[in-house]
Amino acid sequence: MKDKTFKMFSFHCVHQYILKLSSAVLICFILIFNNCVQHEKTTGSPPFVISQEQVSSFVRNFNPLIPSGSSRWPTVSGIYEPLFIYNSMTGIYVPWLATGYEWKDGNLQLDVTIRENVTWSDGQPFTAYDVSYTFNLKKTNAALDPRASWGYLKSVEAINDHLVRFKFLRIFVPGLHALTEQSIIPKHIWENIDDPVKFTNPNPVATGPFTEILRFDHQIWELGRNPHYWQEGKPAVERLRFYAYPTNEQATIALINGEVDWAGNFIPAIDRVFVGRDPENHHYWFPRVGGSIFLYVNTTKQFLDQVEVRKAISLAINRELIVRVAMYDYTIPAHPTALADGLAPWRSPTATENGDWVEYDIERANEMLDNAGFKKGPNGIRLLPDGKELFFDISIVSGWSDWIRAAQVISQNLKLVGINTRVKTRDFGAWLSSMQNGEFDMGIAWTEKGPTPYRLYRGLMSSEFLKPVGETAEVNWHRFASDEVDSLCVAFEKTSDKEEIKQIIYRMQEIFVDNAPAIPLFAEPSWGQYNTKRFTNFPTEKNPYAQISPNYPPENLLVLVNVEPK
Amino acid sequence: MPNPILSIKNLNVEYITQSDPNHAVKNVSFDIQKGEVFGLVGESGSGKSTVVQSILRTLPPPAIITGGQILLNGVDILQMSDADVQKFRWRQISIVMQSALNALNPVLSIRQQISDVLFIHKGLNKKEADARVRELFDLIDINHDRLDSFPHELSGGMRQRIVLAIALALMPPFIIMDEPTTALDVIVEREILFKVLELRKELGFTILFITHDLNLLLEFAERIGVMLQGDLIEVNTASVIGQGGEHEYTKKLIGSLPSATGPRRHDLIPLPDKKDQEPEPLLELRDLCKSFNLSGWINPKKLLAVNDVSFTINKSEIVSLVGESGSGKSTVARLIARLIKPTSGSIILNGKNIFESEPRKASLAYRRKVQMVFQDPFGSLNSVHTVYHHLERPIKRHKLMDESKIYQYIIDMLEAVDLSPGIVFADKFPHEMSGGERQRVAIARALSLKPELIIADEPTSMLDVSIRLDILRILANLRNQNNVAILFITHDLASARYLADRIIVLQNGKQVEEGLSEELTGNPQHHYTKQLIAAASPGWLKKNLENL
Amino acid sequence: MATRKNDSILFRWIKGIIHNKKALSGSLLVLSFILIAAIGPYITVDPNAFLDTPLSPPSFSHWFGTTGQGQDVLAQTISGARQTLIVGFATGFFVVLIGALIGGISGFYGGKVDDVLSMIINIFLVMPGLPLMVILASWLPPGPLTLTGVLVITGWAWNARVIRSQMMALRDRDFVSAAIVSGERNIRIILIEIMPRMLSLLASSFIGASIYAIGAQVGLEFLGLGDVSTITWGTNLYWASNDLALLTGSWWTFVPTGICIAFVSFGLTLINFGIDEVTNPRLISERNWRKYLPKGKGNDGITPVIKTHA
Amino acid sequence: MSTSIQYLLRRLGFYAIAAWAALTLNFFIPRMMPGDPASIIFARFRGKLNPEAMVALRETFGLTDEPLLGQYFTYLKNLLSGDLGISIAYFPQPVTEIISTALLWTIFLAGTSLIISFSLGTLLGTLAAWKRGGRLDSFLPPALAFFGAFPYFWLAMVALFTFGFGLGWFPLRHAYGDAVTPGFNLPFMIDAIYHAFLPALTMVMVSLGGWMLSMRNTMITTLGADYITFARAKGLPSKMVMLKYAARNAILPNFTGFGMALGFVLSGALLTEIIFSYPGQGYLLLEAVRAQDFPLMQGLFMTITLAVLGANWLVDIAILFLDPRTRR
Repeated sequence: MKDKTFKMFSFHCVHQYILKLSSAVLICFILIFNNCVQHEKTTGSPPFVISQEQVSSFVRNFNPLIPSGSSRWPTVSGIYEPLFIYNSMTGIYVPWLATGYEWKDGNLQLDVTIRENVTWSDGQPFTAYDVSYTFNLKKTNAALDPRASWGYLKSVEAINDHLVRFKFLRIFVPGLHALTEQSIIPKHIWENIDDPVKFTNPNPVATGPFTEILRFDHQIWELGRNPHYWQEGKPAVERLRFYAYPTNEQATIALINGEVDWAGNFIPAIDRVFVGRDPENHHYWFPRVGGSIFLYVNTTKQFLDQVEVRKAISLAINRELIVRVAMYDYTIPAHPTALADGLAPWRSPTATENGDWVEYDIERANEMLDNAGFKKGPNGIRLLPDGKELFFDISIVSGWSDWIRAAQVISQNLKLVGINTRVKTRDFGAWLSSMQNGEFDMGIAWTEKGPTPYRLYRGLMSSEFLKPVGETAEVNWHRFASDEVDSLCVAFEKTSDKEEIKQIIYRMQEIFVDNAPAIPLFAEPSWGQYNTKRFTNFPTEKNPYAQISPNYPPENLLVLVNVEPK
Repeated sequence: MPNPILSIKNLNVEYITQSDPNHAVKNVSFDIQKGEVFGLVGESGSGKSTVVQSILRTLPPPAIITGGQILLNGVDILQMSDADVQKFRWRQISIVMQSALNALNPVLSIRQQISDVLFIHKGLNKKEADARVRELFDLIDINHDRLDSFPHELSGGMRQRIVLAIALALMPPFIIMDEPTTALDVIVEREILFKVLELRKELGFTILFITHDLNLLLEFAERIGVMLQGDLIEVNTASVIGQGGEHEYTKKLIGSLPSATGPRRHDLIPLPDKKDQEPEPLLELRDLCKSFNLSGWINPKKLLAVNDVSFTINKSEIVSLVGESGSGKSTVARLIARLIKPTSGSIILNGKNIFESEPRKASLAYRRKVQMVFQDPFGSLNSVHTVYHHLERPIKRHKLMDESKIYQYIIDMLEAVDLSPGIVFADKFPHEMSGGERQRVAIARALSLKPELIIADEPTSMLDVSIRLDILRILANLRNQNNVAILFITHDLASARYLADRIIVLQNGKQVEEGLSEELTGNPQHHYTKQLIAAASPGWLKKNLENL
Repeated sequence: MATRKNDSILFRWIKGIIHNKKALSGSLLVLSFILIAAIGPYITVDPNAFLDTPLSPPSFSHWFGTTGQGQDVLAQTISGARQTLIVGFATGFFVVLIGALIGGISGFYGGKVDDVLSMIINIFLVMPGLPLMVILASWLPPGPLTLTGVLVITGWAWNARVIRSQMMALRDRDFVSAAIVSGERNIRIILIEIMPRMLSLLASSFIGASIYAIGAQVGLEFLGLGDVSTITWGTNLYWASNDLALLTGSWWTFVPTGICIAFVSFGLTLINFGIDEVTNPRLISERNWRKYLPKGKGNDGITPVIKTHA
Repeated sequence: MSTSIQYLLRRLGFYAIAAWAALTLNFFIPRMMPGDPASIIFARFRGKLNPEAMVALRETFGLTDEPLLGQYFTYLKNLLSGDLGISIAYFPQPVTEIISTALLWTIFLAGTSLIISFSLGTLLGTLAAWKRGGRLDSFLPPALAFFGAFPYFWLAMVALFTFGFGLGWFPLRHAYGDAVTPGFNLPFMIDAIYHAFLPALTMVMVSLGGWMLSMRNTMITTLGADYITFARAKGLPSKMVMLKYAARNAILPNFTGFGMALGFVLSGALLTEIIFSYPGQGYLLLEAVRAQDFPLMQGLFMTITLAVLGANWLVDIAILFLDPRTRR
């Protein structure tokens, strides 16, 4: 009967009971848990904890061919390996699964020699046939070939176990880069897969240093050494571990708590937050190997279509402040040629000379605009010929905080030279389509990257990608084209001669500096933090055998095989 | 007198309000002898319920008992410790509360609600309790298959009997009945009371009976106390009270009791000034039907509230529609007022079938001709507006006269319904007036449009006996002065008899009898009408008691 | 028209609010913030300007310290109030408006109209708010208008439901029938006769909706779904966590805004408490009643006896 | 009783319609907006894309160019067959796989904290109303209201950083530690509770006040009812009157509220999950939105909606048993 239970406790002081009880419960929880939650027993050498992907939970996918980047981070370079690795610090192609290459037949044919005594993690030998299979698989499944290698390839065939021959439709030397970076998959496994596009490859068979999936949870997974790795005594690390850190904040917490050994995160005030925690072991290195970040101005718009105006705008921008406010001083203002440190060797002296419009000089900017005939109106804003006040949107992807900050600074700067702007944040999809279709005024965005500045300038100035406003342009969103650049590109694609290439690049830079088709803001640093408590031999400024950031495969392979436990 | 079972000595009760406390019961003293039926009569707010609730000490906040004694067999209840109060409740005094629907917990089965008492007070186990519950059901003759039903599944009468059963559960020597039958129809009321008295004869408990209906009390109470605004102004034997008592208020009460039978008293309500002209039909109902969907859209159950009702109201005639709750009389009223649409049938006003001329919505013209006075005078006035607003709106809406005249007109209207000085009342808000005054305002509002027909839906049932008559008088005078026709809807045959020229009796939506009021009350034809009249005429209970 | 308005129900509860401690303090709290929002931006330094070294703790030059970009936190907190409150109250207003409209209509007319409308209401009620909000907010161009829109779309149903039931209750009252009989137009009945009776409900709905709006708004902006280039309380928190405020121990970029939000909503809640008490006379008289009793008495359901009369 | 079955079916019908409406909305909103998931994937390689690759990818993602209405019907068809499509962000994982575990965690976290705060709040509300003007009544409501005034995520963050990061009493992330292996073993369960404690606590903190207040108010109204006076007149002990007669009835309206509030509570839970990087649906949703992952979003939205509707239906059943009046 119900009312018997009532007798159990007197209700006069039940609320006190509740308060006491709850506090008691809380304390108990803390005590119990801190004791009875087992902390992991450490067996053998500690795992090498890497934080690169920021996801809420892991999905078991080790397909190195999938373009959407939804396979786990080390798949492309770590589990699988490419033929060569371009080392952006040294600027040379490190032979990896291949030992060398040779252009033949007037650069219409490329012969690649394949490394011997490399074996797959299941013990099968690795041969040139695996390479040719990989490339031909991309041909049959277009979805696996986003870089469109087969736009210029004619055929790929293995001549013998250790020689692969690439035949080209047209002369296209830069194509080499894409080919070298392709991760190679085992023929004997993949030929039994019916749909390689949807294949998640749960238990990869590969040539890389780490191939054994020791554990896979949604929150954590571990990758073990490849028993048959071709590099003697490498890797020194026994196993890699990955935790699911959904947010940058979470990743950073883990990092500064010393839970993570290697990471490529963006951390504000890193010296205080991270290094300060443990100056002994907490280190970071932000080499500027990436491209430059640009302010794109839509050259189809009145006013912005004038070279002088674009230069004036550039002069009005206080890059120092941007670097400080938006980038926490982790980088430096852009070089006139827009070539970051990674490509520094290519810089042309003359271009550097002429590119004085990347300095910060309000007066000059103002007088240039005056000369260009845009007089200031009553409330300090310059007027178009038809008397309308200048007003432009600076469109940024909502949530990309560093660029939003940069845009805010730019907007404040341009006010000073009588140009009214508004920072307009939009969702990525909307932003991208507006940029690609040339339906924007100004916008901050990235540039093409590559082993040479060729792709950068081609993307900025060649008519190859020039599309009328309203049509989707993959690059050259600002709609600028120069015939001379076009011809230079053709020349570049045909030659493999070092000196000739250099001259071409120099000329491109001069054209860029004269026309200011887009306004470089600052070099894009590559984020890299590491913790030397358990592991050593990370690349550093003193020992730059590779760039530190895990965010630029396949270069991270160089780090993976060289890091050693203490 | 010898050992009273209960004696109350100058009891005082106050209700705490924001302003100064309201002294609800002032120095009330009376004794109740063992085994007698003591009646306490008074209008709403006279403090009678407060007295009985203070006997059980169940007065909810903000009441405080500020003085006196309540001696039960010599023990002062007001001195008892909380624990003792818990014990004496129900074992020695139980209560049958006003509306049984509210007295029973809607989510507990009848069985539980009775057993709880037995568990707590008698410590019975489930089986014993069950046996007892069944006994009680037999006692109030309700079928055992009702044991596990819930209040909402039972009729009003049944519920009231269940409450009675709960009251009897411990066979207490003393039972309080606080308006136990007010919510019930006359005929059911009659059965219940009969049951009570029967049981009393059998079990011999003492009864303290509270009601506002003196008529009823006179039927079976041995002694009666009359309360007025917290004072017990008179305690006397039923017979003395019946003769008009000593206090003039008692006299007024007795005087203001029209009765459905016996010779008509001509002092009560003015008759129509006889100027015999041809009765000229104003409004005519032709086999009007209305049915409501009860529940479920899959296969809706239908309730036929009004079933083929047809009658005529002539110009400046008062017709009364008599029936118990659920007889469909109010539905008829709302149909004529065009508040709801009939399922079938037609309404003819001045020879025009309005459902042809204005099928969707009643026209302004119709609204102006037909006005309505509602049952609850508080509900029918909007508490956020002044009296003036209530009267002004219709006039403006119907553009009866130009602005300048309105104010004076409204004042006159108020005077016409004896709300003088009108200027004062015009600015009052509903909550600043008594029920009677509010009902007058409602009438004035209906009147202000100079309608041809006023539908008065139970205009007096919410009012105290003493002022009911005034309202009836006002209505009668209206007809004489403004020669407006009135459809007077009531459950009380007596007032119908006195006010109306003709009476129409409704039962379950059907018209059972119609006739000139005196003739119909004089010799009813339909047995249902007979019952009604019997229940409404003095001495009916006595008769039955004799043949017990 | 000669009336003593000061004695109408309406004015009596407004008076009540002023006399009610909770409501009064709540109103003061909220009003002070509204004041800040109104005049604040004119008395502080430019919240956008990058003034000082980032994340410097509270000092005389910057009472609340500086943000991760070296902006003045005090200035940002103050100027953040404006849009946040505007969006909050605007949402509150529209939510009540739509709620009153749809709920009122469906309650007043009943029948088929009600079937359809209440179906719609219920659908919006059971639909999980945040996912819908996030999805909507992420595609519409960020900004106050979007926020208001999104919040209204996801928040109106609750009030509509409450108002509907209230309307249904009032609609069957005799004073409405009386108005109909005297030939009033429906619209006028709803506006002049019924709505005044709902005033307390509408007021508390408005307040409730505003509380919800402020909270949800801040939440969305915190997720970066607002326009982070404008300054609001939500974006302040967004930037704070973006600069890892708590991680770097720079609580001052995070706490002031949070406290402000809490105080505003708390103030609003207090007002609602007040409205409750004022519109529920039983509670008032009971409180007075309790004053007469010895401490802790009066809850055992036994009428107290306090002899004051001999 | 057949009538009550009819009632349940009617509710079910309503929920079906509600679900349909929600899903339809969820289908059309994203497609109204500018931008296209394929273009975003391509944006990840900031380089030249060949048309064939584009076409091929679009197909694999099921981003066909067929008219919206056609897509809509295929979408509905697939939903009915339980196929939520392939996630784009997690390509080529089927959405169902990604969601399933996340959903369980969300339900666990939100469910427990909801039940705790509801029952605790109801109990407190009952006591407060019973001892009106008592210490509990005068002190707790404002205090809880104050806590309720803070944004969910704000409290969550403060809690995370003080108790987790600062004091190290509680874990910083995830639903269970690395040491334990998921399954029906004690260590795992303890660990799961340990991890859920802080998030749950913050959620309870914020929502408790609401429940307490609504219970208090309905309770007060109920206490005014005649049947309470009658029950007291019957001389029943206070506790019995309070629980069996008053609380028993007062809880009914709150139950309906409970069902309706689920949506809101879940929203709070999602935000809290994001802060504590709890592997529930909260962060998934955010990811899906950022990557414009239509299928994943639709999946999430559907599961969440269905969860809420299902819970509501359970509430209906509960009420059916608690309140005989609905059984008519």
